Amino acid sequence: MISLLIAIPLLLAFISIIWRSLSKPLFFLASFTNIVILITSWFPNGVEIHAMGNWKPPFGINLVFDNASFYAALVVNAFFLLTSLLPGLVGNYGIPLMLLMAAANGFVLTGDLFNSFVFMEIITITAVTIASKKENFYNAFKYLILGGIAGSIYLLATIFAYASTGSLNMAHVSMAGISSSSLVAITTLYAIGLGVEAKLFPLNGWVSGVYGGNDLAPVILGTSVSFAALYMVGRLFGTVFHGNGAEVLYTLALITIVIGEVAALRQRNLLKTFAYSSVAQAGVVVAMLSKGTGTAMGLAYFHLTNDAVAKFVIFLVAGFLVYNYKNLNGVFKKHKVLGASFSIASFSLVGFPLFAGFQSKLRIIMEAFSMKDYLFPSVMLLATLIEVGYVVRWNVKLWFEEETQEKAETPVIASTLALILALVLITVFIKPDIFLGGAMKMGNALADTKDYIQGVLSVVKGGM
Amino acid sequence: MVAAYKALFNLVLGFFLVLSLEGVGRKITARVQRRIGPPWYQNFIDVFKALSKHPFSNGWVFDFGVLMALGGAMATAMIVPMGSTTWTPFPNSDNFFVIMYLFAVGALGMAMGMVGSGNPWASIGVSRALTQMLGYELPYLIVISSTIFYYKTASIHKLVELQKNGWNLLVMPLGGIIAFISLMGMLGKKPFDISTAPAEIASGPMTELSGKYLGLLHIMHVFAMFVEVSLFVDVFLGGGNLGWYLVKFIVVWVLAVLISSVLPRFRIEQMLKFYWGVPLGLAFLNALFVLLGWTL
Amino acid sequence: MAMSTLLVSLVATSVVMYFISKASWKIGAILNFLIGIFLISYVFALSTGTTSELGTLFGQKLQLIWTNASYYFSLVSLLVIVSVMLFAIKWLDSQKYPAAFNMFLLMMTAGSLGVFMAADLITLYIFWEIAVLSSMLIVPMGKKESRKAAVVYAVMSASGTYMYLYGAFLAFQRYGTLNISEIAKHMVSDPSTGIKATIFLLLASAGIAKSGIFPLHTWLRIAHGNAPDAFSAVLSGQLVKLGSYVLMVSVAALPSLKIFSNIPFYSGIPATNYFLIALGATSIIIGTLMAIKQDDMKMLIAFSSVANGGYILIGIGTMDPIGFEGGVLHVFNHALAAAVIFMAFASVVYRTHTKKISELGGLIHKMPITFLAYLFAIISLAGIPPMSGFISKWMIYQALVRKGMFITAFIAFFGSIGSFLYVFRPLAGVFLGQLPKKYKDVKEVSPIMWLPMVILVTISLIIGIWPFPILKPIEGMRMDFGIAPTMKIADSSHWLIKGFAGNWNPVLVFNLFLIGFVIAYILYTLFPRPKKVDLLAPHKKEGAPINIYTGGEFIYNPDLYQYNTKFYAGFERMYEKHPSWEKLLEMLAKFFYDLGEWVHGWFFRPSPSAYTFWVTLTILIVFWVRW
Amino acid sequence: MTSSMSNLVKILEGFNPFVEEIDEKEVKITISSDKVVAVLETLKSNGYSHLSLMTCIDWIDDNQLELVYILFSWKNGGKFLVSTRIDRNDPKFVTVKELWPVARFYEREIHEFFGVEFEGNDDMKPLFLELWDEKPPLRKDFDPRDYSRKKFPDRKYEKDVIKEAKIFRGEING
Amino acid sequence: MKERTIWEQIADSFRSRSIWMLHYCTGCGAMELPPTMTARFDMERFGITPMATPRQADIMLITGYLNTKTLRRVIYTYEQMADPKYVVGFGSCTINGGIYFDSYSTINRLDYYIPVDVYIAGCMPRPEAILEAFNYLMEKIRKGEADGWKRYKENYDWYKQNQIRSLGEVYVHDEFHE
Repeated sequence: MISLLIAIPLLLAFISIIWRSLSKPLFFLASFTNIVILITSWFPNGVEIHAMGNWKPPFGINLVFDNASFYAALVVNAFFLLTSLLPGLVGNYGIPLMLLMAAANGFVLTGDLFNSFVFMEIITITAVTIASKKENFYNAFKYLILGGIAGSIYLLATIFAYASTGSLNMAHVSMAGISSSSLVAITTLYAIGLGVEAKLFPLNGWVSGVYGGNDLAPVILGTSVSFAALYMVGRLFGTVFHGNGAEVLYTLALITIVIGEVAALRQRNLLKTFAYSSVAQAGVVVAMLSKGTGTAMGLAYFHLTNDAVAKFVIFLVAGFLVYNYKNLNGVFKKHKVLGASFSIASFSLVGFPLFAGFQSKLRIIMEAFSMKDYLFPSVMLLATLIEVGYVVRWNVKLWFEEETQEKAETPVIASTLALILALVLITVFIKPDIFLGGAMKMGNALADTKDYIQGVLSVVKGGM
Repeated sequence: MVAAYKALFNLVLGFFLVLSLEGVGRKITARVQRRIGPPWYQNFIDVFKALSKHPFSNGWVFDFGVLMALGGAMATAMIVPMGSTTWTPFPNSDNFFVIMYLFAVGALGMAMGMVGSGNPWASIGVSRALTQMLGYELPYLIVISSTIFYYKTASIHKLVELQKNGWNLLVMPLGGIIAFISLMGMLGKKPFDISTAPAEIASGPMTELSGKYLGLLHIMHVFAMFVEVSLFVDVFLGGGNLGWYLVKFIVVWVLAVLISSVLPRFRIEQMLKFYWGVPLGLAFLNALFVLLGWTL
Repeated sequence: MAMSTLLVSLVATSVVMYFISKASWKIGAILNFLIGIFLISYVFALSTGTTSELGTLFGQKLQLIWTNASYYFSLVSLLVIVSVMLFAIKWLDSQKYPAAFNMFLLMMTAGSLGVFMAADLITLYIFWEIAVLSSMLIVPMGKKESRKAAVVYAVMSASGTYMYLYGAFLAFQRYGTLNISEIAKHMVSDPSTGIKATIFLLLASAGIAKSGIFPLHTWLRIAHGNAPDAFSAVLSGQLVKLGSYVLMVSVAALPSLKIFSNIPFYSGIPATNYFLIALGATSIIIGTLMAIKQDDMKMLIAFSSVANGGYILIGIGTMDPIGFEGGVLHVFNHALAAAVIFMAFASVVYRTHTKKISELGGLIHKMPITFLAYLFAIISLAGIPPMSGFISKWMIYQALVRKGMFITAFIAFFGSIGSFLYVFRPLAGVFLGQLPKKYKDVKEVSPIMWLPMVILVTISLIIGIWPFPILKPIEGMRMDFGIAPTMKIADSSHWLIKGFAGNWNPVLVFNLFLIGFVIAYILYTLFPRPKKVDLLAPHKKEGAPINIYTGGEFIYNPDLYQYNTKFYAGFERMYEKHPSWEKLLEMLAKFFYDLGEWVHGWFFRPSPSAYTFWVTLTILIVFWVRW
Repeated sequence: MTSSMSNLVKILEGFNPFVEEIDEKEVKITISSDKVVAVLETLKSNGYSHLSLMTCIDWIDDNQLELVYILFSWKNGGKFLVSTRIDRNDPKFVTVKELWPVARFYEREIHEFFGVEFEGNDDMKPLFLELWDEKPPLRKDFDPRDYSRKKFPDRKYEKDVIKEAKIFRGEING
Repeated sequence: MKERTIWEQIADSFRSRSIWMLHYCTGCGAMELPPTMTARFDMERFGITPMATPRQADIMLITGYLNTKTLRRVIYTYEQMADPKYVVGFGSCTINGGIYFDSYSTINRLDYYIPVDVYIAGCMPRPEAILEAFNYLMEKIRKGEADGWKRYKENYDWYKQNQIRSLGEVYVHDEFHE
């Protein structure tokens, strides 16, 4: 069943190569089916293994379906579904999107290190394709180079892990334990390798160019793909390496937060500003993931979910604005619904009360304090301060400056979607359990190494 | 009721005392300059003449400002104790800060009315007068604050009582001198008559005043001077019974006149720099002495 | 209605209000006003000690409690807000975004009330942010500069707020509770001075930022100066008071005298409080000096708000019974005075479309009621009897002299005398003097606009004569916080206010002033009637010269005969080349910008080969560090 | 005439001037009216950059008006008086306000008191006289006494010897 | 002349002892005032003090010739003074034009335009003469005879007509004050 999550989009992608005009509806079909599949198997509350070709773990390739991968897949597919609702945005990129979806699902679900590398490569390549929309070739090329480097480092790390433990299965690697001498190399290389997709400093040079280059890339890369990548960070460093190498992540994350916000502050381009903002948020999430406890990781994913929803709205609106108006002054006077959604999303990003971001940010700070970490909250608050600066500046600019241009046609679906998501953000403030419950389950599942190992190595279920 | 009579007596005495002393002051200045000078009652004549003229009024705020100025000054004059508890009309309200700020009502009224006349000279004069206030009030208030800190009371008649064994001037001579210099500024005596410089800005705030407005404002000025000198006499010279009080009052006045009659006028920045230089520094030194208990 | 229901429904109503106002902003404004009236009655009806629960947030109960402090601060806030709501019914027709204004004003009201009701730090924070956010969205509705103002306001406010948040969580981590009174108990018994002081200062920094105290005061100028005119009244009269409230919470509700009794600094005042007092004193100096030289009347009063925030902080910071009451009462006085002043300015701008003092003049002939309201407001602001402003200043002086804090007293005196200077500048430049020709057809604003000013001024006057009703909740607060609970300052049976050094009787002082005024009036009527000089003659008849002393010249153009540019030139010259804190902060902002530029240039813009270099370098560094 | 001035006079010889030495450092150059501007320009470029005075003289017998420009040099303290005569009945001349902006006011004054028109100078409002309604007052044919009698009535003076004597003795006060 | 009430008599005697003067110094007469004011002659002993503005002043000293341009200002200033007000003409110029009797711009007699209470003859009068004149003026004020201000009100039309005759208009525009 779960392997369908990867298979359906892959299959439909090949079909639509033949009937290209069908790519948009097929993309919708793929994401919709995936969501339906996920809903039918709501929170497994255990570990389900889908061994490919009936190879019993630790041998062969297997898909691991537990609370963590379920929630991650849910979020990932949900954003694909949302994207598929926007035909104007998808354009000719239905096929890469479907491939990306397949790869992202595979990346999330796989229980095998090498397999995850493969999926990561597919992600990179499809993402680069998507990034090259609107002739954004140079930035896509940059992304390709960095993705390639990241992939090779990831592969190197995987090879080391295999050499050290003789297995590629995550559970097995985790159980076998890696000797301390190679552990450093492996964790470091994994940190670096994942760092590109997880937008860690200094590996995030591609972000602004790719996110700022067209309207599709930020919407999907900033939400689904980064969620998938950050899921893998949690999986590897939380589950597999028992928190080893977390300090690398922690340090890089703190630097990332500050650098991201500082870079965002100076940006004059709306898309790029929030691209950097998403860099900073990724830093927050990684820093929290590096704590390694279930609660901390759960809160990190809670924050990431809020951030992804907000970012989806922001990039959707920003993409529309940037490619329809030369001068953005006061455009929201003409697009009130888009404006309201954008404002709500951006305030949620900052963490103002009444919006979802408040819930996650405060919880994260509180959790950090309870772990006697006084540095991270202060860095985060400083970053938030800078964030306030540019978020307010953009809101003021977009709402209140004197407008100059003719009105562009309001995109109805996008407006509705943005508004609904904005309302979701408000609802999450009132009832945080909507996201928090799942995120906490995910965090606990990631932190609970023992269950994972037992689940993978003892239970075999289903098959292809 | 007794309080009301005392307050009335304050007004009457203040009026006659200061107006005659102003005349005496003119006489003294004239003698210093080897002139004969006007008779001592000249200022009565001046005031009544001014009141008898047919004036011009520059709008209601002009009238209102003059009335507010005179009213405020009179109210202050009614509170001020004259040298002893016996001659304190309202022993429960003769707080120093109350007097000081009630006094400001008059100043504000004058400033408002005069600027309301629409004359730029008046505005310049008022701006100078207010700036001047920033100069002389600060050392004065510091000295008075240290006095209050020393005697643990801001009530003027209590301060007078506490000085039975020795004048405050002798307890903190430094403070007394500084207060006297500030008093010169308050009285608008010669080196500090910047706000009304007739040769530069056509007598400043008074530019548009004619007839009874001039007279009423002169009376306000009289009460203001009464309050200022009275406060100095009460706080630093220990008041005394009415006779002694009058003697001290006259001595302080004559001293101020003598100093002023030989000095030219400051420019406004010079005056601020003067007051914020040595007097303010000494006022702080005085406060430090009081804090350390180094009083005579 | 429970307090929590009230707050939640207020926030919800504000959103509804947007759509109502979209249909007709006038109905929205009237509804807003009615809601405001209801809130005032609600505030009067609540009895102290009422508690309410808003829900739970990550396991912490969000509690509301109604105390004397909540009563007092809510009342002051609502007085200001409701007046502005009334004012806005007419004033909004000059605005571009009336619907959004109505919505955010109501939301801000909810936020402020929530802050005053909050029983724990996190509830306070939530409502604080609601108030900040909604007010921050009103600020950019003004003229062009107001956009930048909103950003500066948001950042400055946030910098305080996040420090507060850090402090709150630090307290939570150490004491396991967010409830203010429980934290107070824990802090008294906590032996570690360093952490206590850190928490104290972090909590206070929100108040410092919000009430415009020295290091974070610069937003007041730009935000108050450029916000929509009527909203400046709320900003200065009400929102700034949120800061004073938080300062009061951190100084008095957490009993700083007991907590920091081991670090006395001067005259029984702990070093922490003294630090705050020093900041307050610095604000007074900066606020006063800068206000004196402003040509923009709104910015002038904005700087005056800085100075008055300093007074409040000094008063509260002394923790002396009289000083504390003075500081808290000053909240009321400044709120009313600043609100009236800003509303008067809003009326002026409404009619003349400029806020530069040097372009105005002589409006008294056209807008006498606005003038009178402004006049009485500045009398209160400058602390002159018989308005209420005097009482609080008197109390603060008493406290300072009693404690022997001569330097602080000096600064307080300086601020007080300086306030004469700066409040007089708009009085002379805007309302008095010659009316420029272009404003000859200006009219008085409508009663809906002057009524709130008159009401507030009247309240201020009545409190100035009979302050005991407002002193009662303040004394209650003082008892709550346990500052010399046995001492009695307001003695209403003898009509006295008692200081440590002498008393005074506000009724008597007012009556004396009245008697003086009556005598003056009698004298005035005894003597010949004046001839009227028509100052508007050049406006009424072409070719009629100004009939005032002009040195014998015929002057027909009143614009030339108005002295209001560089009103205090003689004094301003003395500190022309002053160092500017604002510039320093701008430099800091610029530094972050440049840092962003630098980061961007080094890490984000270069070619892929550079990325490879960075990746390699990172790997090397990480390996080097880890091995 | 100092040497530098005589050198300058030599330069000016092309304009055919009538040169008259008044003082050691003061030279008057009389010249026909069409060459004045050229001479003034030459002088200005040779250091005589200060227009000290510009004035007019009414030669009623010759039926001419004489315009005089007094130029001063700050370098050597020399003074040139450039003089020309124009027709009195049709007094017109060109403005020199481009050379010396201050000439605007001299020309206004000359226009006011002599009635000379300066072409190129549009601002010919009265400068000194307020509400003047007669011919230019400094023209020789203007009779001030007559004007004064018409406009400003005089005191009738009757001789009273006895009163004068009393005043002289101090018996009464005049 | 109307009978004065007792109040007016008292007021007049006060007025005579307190003369605040505005000196309109148009001509050479101004030079005679400093010696009159300072130690040698000491004007102040009679209560005569210089004042800065017409609003405050009681008497106006016209110290010398007046041309049409200054006369306008004198009239304007005179009208700004508060009643009762007195005018003192200094020197022969104000009496009959003095040496400027035939000038096209200088008036010949001041009392034709504003009422003059006292003339001081001489070109210029010495300080003694000035003090003598002031004594005389004080006498006149005390007796209520110095009624120039009343005459000006009563015969305003006549004065106005004279002013118009000589000046055209009293109020003029002046480009330097626009």
